[in-house]
Amino acid sequence: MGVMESSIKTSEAPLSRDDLARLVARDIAPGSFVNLGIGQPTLVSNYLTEDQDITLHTENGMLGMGPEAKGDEIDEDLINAGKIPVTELPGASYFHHADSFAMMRGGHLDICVLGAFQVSVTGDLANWHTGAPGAIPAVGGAMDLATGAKDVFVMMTLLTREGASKIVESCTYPLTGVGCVTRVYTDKAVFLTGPGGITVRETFGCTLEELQELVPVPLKAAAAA
Amino acid sequence: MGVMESSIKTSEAPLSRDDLARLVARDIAPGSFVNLGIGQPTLVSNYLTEDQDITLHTENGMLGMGPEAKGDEIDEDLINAGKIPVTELPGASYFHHADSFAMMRGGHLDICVLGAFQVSVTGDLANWHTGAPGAIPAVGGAMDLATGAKDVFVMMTLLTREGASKIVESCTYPLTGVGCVTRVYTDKAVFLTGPGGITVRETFGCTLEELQELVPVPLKAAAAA
Amino acid sequence: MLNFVESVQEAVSGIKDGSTVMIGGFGNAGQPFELIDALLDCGAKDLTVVNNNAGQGDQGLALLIKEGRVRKMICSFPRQSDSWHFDAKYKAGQIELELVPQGNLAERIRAAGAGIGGFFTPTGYGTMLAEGKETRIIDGRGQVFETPIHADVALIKALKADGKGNLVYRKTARNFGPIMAAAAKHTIVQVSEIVPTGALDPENVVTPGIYVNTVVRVPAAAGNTAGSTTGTEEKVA
Amino acid sequence: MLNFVESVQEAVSGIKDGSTVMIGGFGNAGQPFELIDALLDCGAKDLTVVNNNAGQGDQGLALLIKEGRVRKMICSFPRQSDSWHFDAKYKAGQIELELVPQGNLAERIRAAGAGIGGFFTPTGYGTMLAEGKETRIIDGRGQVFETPIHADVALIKALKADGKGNLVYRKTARNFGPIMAAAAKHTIVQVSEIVPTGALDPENVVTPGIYVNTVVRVPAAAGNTAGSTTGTEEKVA
Repeated sequence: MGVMESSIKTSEAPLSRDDLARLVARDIAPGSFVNLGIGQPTLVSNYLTEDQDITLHTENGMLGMGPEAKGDEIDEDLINAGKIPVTELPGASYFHHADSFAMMRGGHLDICVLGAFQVSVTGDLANWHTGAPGAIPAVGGAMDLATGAKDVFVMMTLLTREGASKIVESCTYPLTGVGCVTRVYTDKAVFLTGPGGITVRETFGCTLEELQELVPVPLKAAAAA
Repeated sequence: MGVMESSIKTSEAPLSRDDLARLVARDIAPGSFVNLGIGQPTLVSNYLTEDQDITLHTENGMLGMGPEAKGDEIDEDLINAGKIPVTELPGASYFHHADSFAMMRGGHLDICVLGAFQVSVTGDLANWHTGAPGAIPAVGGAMDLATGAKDVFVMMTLLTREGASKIVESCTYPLTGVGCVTRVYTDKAVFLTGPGGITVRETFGCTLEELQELVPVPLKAAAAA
Repeated sequence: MLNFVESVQEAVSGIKDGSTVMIGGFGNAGQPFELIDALLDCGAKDLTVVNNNAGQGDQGLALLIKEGRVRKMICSFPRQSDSWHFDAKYKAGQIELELVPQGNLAERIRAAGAGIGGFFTPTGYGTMLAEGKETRIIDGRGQVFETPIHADVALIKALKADGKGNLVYRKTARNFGPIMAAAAKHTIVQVSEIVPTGALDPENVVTPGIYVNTVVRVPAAAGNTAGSTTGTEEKVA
Repeated sequence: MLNFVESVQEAVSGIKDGSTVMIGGFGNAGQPFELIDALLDCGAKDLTVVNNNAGQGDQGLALLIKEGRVRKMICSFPRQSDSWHFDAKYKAGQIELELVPQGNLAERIRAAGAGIGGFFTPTGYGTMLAEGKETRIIDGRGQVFETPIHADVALIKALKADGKGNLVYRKTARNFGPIMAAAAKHTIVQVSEIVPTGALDPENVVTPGIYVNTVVRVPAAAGNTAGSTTGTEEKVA
């Protein structure tokens, strides 16, 4: 398992959840239409700037979603996919569920950001079901987002609580989508997936060699952008 | 080819186009959603009464279509499927083409009324194309209406200009739909089609025996309603 | 035929044992709670219910499930922090679950209303939710064949109806309402307000009255936003 | 990315030879005449055009066909009393025709925008328009497999756009606009009016700006209803 060293960017320390959210936000191209998954991905919205002019989609039927509603703003008819009350920005629109998912499935969203249990070297995603005996499966819109968005960004810690890598040769959890992930943002590194396998764009608080010790698939540095 | 005589209704003379339209209008159940095809079927709208509360659909994206627009009412953005300017009634709604045809194809229209070249004993309809060499085919919404409406009424003269019956054993013109016609209104008789073949509900200006002379398929009187 | 009725009890009185019932709503937005309560009261059983979730807390659909009226759930997200009634029935083997990705759920409901016999979609390809289903490669992508979901009855909530049964909704409470109205043989709608025919702009009608059979007015409860907004859908972080 | 441009010439300048171009409109309602004229002027050729008809009289699409720019028409109703340019090209074998029942045309366009790989429909079953197509019996009804129609470019007309590209239409001029906007890689819209972002009620937006790439304002000509209403679609009486 050889590591090709190169001059990729690194930082002093692993990224906090907020730092990671800030990084993802910075990487979203101006004018994009974006769906942020429930949980950690939702943090990204805190770091989007007005200049970026990002339009947020929520799969329960809205484009132009604003920040979480507070106090008097709370309206039970205006919630996001996580069922949290949100607000409406100027230029918003509402539509029914089939139109909303047609938007996702028809390839119109530029980016969706999702959490994950595992991502494989070929970009397979597992994020909906542990497959444990007795676990009640629930999928929501995860498969539609994973399959439909132009780019699928994953945000997760690199390691499980037990220290196992979530970047794997082949997913052991049930799949959400096949070959759909384009980037993986973790606390220790940003990975790019593509036809040439998985590459490392930058590392946080570790060298590529140290990262390779943690990840059971061959890593190489991404070609400079 | 035996004819079962019975006490079906008859009239003194064949029906005029307007009388036929009046008869079709009278047969439409109150509260129905109806699409009237281009040409002779359009006449039916002249004889619908307010009491009937019929809602007219036009496949270019409207429910609640009113009468033809005249003078100042003419608006180039408000036309019917025949591209004739029409008016809007209170309670109308507009929708796009996929929603409009979903309405037709999903079985939501109670009745459509269409013209025809031929109708077969099993309810096959031919009304869109002569199939003549060199003829440019054009189908519009005919197949969607024929296949989608709960009831398909045909309005036509019984005979071609050459005196051939348009009720046939099997259509020689290209089909619009298979087994879709439920009733045929002609100047000489009203025919019902169904699993038991074709039956005659009433005749106009002829007896069932005289009608049988004109039509090359075995006729019998419909069971009294 | 369109009917305006005086009570939710009357609205649901025709629902028979063994029916497939679609219920609108996503979270509390658009949930026809009063119609669901009436369905509980009317006693219909052996139901197949189509909803995005499988009930929450001790209200609405969760109670229908608790009382054993639901034979089968078709939904995308049954497991929530407060879906204890479904969880218990499921673990006891007393309820059948057809788990459907949310976009397939929406598209299959839409297909039923639009007269589509079935369609191919990339969603779910290569996953356990496509096991046993027909697949094919179209333009280089694996796709799964999905079939329409028809229903006997839809229970939905809208903001306003006019005299023709035309409906408008409010914000994200629109969600499944329009497609369920089209997919069911009989659509029952609870609205906050009934307005005269002609009062809705024809450009803005969302559900044309052709899809509506029974309308009942249920005034919006004042201040019922309290407790309605517990975020309970949990995904991986 | 959304662009507001100053002229119809600029709006269509990126259309390449060999493109598939969807053109909205049914009759004159919703026809983006000025965009079509600009397409004629820009010289793009070898086009596949998707429209309900195949041009009428001596204007718009009819002129594109006359000038030999259209290699293939995908439409439901090419033959009209004044479709002489199409008729001549067709009879001379100089244009290809894919004739599609109007509902299949609409549903196939919708399928492209919605990411559907194909669908089964009863429309056309047992007719010459289903010849050579896959069929199957579903729930006792014969059905035909139909595939999505994608496009490189859509040219459509709406009433108003806001700063986000959200669109509203007017009466039956809505027709193919919303589904073509979703089915094309690049959607170009001519509108009568551009309004500030926030001026359109989010409940009433028909085409969300996500489907719109280029907007150009073309003021509605005063009194251009004259001569626009010749009923020319002829079916059997």
